[in-house]
Amino acid sequence: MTRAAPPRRLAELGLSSERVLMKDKEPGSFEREVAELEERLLPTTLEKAVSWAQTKSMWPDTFGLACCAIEMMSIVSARYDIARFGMEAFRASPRQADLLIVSGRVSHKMAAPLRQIYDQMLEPKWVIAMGACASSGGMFNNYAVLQGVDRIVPVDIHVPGCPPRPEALMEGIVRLHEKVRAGVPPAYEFRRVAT
Amino acid sequence: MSAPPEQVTITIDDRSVSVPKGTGLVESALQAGIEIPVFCYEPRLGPPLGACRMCLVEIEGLPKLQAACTLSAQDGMVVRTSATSAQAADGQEGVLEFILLNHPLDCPDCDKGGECPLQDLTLRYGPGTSRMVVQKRTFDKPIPISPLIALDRERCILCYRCTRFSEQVAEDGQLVALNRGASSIIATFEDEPYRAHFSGNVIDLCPVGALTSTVYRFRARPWEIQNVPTVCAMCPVGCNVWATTREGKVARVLARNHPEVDGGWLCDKGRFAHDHLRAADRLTEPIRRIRMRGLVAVPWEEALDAADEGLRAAGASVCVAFSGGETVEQADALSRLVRQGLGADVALLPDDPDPALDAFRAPLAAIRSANVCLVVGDEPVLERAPIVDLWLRAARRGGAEVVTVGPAGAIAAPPGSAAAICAALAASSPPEELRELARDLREADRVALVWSGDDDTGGRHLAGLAAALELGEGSGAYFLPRTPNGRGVAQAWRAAGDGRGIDPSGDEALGALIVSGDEALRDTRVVALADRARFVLTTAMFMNEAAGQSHVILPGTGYLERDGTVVNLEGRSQRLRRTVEPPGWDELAFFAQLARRFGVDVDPWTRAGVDELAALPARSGTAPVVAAPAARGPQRAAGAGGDFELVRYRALFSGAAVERVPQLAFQRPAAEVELPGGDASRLHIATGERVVLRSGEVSRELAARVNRRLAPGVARVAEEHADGLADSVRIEKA
Amino acid sequence: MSELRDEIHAVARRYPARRSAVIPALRLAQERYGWLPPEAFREVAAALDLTPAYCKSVASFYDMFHLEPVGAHTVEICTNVSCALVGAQRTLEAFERELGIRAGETTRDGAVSLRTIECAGGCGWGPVVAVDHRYREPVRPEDVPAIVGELRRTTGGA
Amino acid sequence: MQNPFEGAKGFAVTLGQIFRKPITQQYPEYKRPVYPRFRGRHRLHRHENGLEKCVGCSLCAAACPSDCIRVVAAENSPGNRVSPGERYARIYEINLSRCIFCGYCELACPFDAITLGNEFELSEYSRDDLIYTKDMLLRPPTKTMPVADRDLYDTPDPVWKRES
Repeated sequence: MTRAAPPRRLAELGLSSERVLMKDKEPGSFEREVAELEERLLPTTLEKAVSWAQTKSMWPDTFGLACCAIEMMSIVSARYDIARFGMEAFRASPRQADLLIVSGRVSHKMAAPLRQIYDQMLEPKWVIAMGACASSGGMFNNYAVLQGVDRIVPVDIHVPGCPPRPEALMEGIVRLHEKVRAGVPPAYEFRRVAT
Repeated sequence: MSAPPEQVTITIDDRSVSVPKGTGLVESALQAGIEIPVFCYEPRLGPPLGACRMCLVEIEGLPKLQAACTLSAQDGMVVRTSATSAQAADGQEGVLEFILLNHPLDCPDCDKGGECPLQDLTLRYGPGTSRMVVQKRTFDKPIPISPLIALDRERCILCYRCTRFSEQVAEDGQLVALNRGASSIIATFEDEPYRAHFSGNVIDLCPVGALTSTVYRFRARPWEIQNVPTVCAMCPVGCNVWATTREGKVARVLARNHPEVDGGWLCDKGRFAHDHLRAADRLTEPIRRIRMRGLVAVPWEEALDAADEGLRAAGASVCVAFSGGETVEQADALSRLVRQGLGADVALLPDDPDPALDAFRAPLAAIRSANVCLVVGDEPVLERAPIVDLWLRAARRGGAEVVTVGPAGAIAAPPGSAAAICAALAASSPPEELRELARDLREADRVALVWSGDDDTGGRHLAGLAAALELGEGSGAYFLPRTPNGRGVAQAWRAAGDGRGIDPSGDEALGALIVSGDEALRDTRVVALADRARFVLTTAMFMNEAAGQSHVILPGTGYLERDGTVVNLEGRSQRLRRTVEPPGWDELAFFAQLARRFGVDVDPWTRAGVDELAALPARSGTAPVVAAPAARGPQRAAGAGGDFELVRYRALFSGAAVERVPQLAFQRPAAEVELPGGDASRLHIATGERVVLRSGEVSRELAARVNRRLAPGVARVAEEHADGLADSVRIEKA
Repeated sequence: MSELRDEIHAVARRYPARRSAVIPALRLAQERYGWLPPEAFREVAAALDLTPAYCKSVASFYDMFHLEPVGAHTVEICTNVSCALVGAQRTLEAFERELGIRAGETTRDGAVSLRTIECAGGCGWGPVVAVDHRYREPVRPEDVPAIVGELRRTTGGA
Repeated sequence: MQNPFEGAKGFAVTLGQIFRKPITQQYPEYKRPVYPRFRGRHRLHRHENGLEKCVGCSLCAAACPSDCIRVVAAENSPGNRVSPGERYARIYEINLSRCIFCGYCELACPFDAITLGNEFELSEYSRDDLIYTKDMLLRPPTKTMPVADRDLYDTPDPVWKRES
């Protein structure tokens, strides 16, 4: 069965992050990374079904670190309610979690436990770096804070903001679902941990 | 020393402080911990001017506000600055309002933003808002008064610091204030560029954004840079500088006042030539000559193995050609590799100043307080060590008698006769034209002797003369070496083993030649040696045909990329700090690893603990016995039939670095020959006419320039325009 | 032109420092050129071993040194307080009508240049007008045609 | 024994909720309008004649608490005039992964060249995509957010928002 020509741009696959939607600019760094996985981007119907199912019940791991955790807690409240996406239970143990939302600044002392919890999660697993501090150390550019979670765990989605609104986090979750449905493998498969 | 100066006590803002008599009010306030704001007051420019009126203070007994900068402390004076006197505060606010009247609202555009004294003082002393409603006066801007400096007359607050520098410090008189009163403007003559060796200092002096550097234009803001204290290693003076870096690249070089070495001034080469680090044709990775494929870029490890193998094959027949720009640590690593590792003993040292001169070592600032200054040698001091020329001018302004004896000196002397002059002056009965100078030298209690020429034995002749004159503590003798760290390299070579580096003049094949630095590549002797050497290892910043013949070429580092110490012409060892990362390994790391392969342990890290403002080591050694008077230089026939004695000088603005900075192109020596006034009129040659210089079969056509200070029968040309010409040439109109 | 250099040398000998001889040297140059073109500055600077920029800074300070070409004759009208009170403005307007130029300009044929100056020192005698540096007091508007006619006759200009 | 009616009052409140409309906002479909002065994605503005307002003075970089703005200025030449005056920003980058959206850059800007818009849906798949270059900041955002009606709120819009 010959596959149709792979799609030229990720936007055609339904991913709609701000940078991906800028079609007139040259492909962003994520598109270049994914470019090598061309053959994987056209999922067969079975792969489509599996990835669809995966997005329907991603259970996040409770990993609230700092002020972003307060915003993360509010997405399970009645007003925003991510149960609608099938994520109604914040599992305490990594064994039963699929998604790790790192929300808040990660100090160097907390980096080891974070990595351990990530390793204990079962594949397929995804990571959302919520907030400026998780994505890049934010304004805490100092000796105590890890300058970006992607130094110790491969990150799928970076949600900017300090703290990002609950809707912004949900937008991140929606982008993650689009990515999974498009067949893009989780980060640990094509991204070594950023040195 | 005279008795300690009499102390006077004055009270400033109800704080009494005792200062030596005669110190200015601004300094005494500073000593009392009070800041009196100034714009035009700059002690290094000479007497205070009192142009900007920013330093207004109230003095008891004087009805009106006084300019503190022009007053000196008197006993029992009671001074109130704007902190305690409403009248003074009101006066300062008014002065700032007048200054800001026509000042453009340029702060976001202006390069000085963030480091502008006008911004700071207006914040602390100025009016909150502006009452100016009328249209501000405008000029067209920016006016490039030279490819290096951009002038903005709207921002100028007429503090005259730049014109005072040009007229009273550098004495080139090219930057002047035209017109009168409120319509005064700063300008050069017609539209000629500000062509002088020290033009860059006006940028540092300007308290506003009127004079800004075109090299640094819009490159960075003060909160985006790091300033690294280091030393400029482009000439033997070793001025202390701040290297400003942004994002891993050198953005500008600023003066870092060392009162004994540079007095806070920099020459334009040291200030603006840093951009050669960014040149496009810079070597970034090692290159190796492979038999079939010519020159190929190779990783560092492979270059290390190639060098190891090449040197091992050469055995003991190895020669090292230093360029004098290396740090002491680099020279030490290379010397110990060659002398202890390979057992060879041959080196080409560009400078080998005689240690005898250390008995008369003195800081450069001692020149300013000398009574008589003697300059001998063929090369102009301005081109060889520019800051020394500033010190000599400061001495002349201080009333000293500065006498140049040489082809272009006040007392004419044929080229190459510097040693003979020293001997003659040291003798008991000097020849007729030197008798009066010799008497002044003996009677003066503080003397400065400067040897500015290529002859390495100059140190000994100068030391002989200094011994004959029994120079005391306040005097000093300075030999101007040709290269920035010639002394340090020679000391490192000699410390690595015994036996002096000899010049391998023989023509038998040479096992290996190590050429260190771009300057060595330009030396004709080194190129000749390279032809005879089986293996040539070169470190160079830029690729040129000379480097092309070598087997392994390593990318060299600029002085801003090195960590180490350099020894300047006074013998002061100063610290070079690394401001930006070199493209690859630096020479010290490479030669340390290479030396370890030959069993010599070299520490690749510099351990020098020299502090910020390095001090001059004490005098050492005894003066040599007075050298026998050398025969006077052969009395060359004065330019009888139109043939002249050719004097070459190495222009300051020459060399690989200056050629790669486009803004400095206008300062490079013009293709011209300087002719003495008498001979020029005799041959009917006027300034600007084309003349042909002929010696043997080589002939060159240059423009003529009449220089009335040249001795008869002498023609002077910059070295880069006179290659191939012999020492005596015949000059005719083209 | 070398006599200018010799004249300047002669003048310079009377002064202790060469900088003090700049103003007389500039006056000699102005008499020779009529005004001070760049070559004048270069010659004065060469003769006194200074820089042309320095000489121009001195010349541009003083009102009497002309940095632009001026007419063969100069008419300078004092418009300071005392002369203004006795009608210097009307005299100026009379000159402007007569010569057909405004103050600060030179007639097209380069014959006469008209200029207003500050106090000329003849405050007691009505509007002071310096014609070729010779004072004429008082100059009423009606005397103007005579003066202009006399100037035109001497140069035979338009 | 506790008075049984106490518990009933509590349950009454709970049971009462059944008949109320749920307050859940179906996020992706319904996006709640943001307040007009919400600080979201930055925008660089242009004058009417198309010249950029930003002159590259980098005061915003100085004001930024997390140093996430990089400005490299250059000189306008007659041939290539990008902004009024002598200076323009050759490189203007904001690293949104470090930005805390405090709005200090908007306050510091002397020319009202940069303002914070209302869009906050900026999640990206890779950290480098969060570095917004000048042309990304100059163009209008691709995904726009509904904004609450301005005159519902008495505090007037700051002047730099109205004109830019």
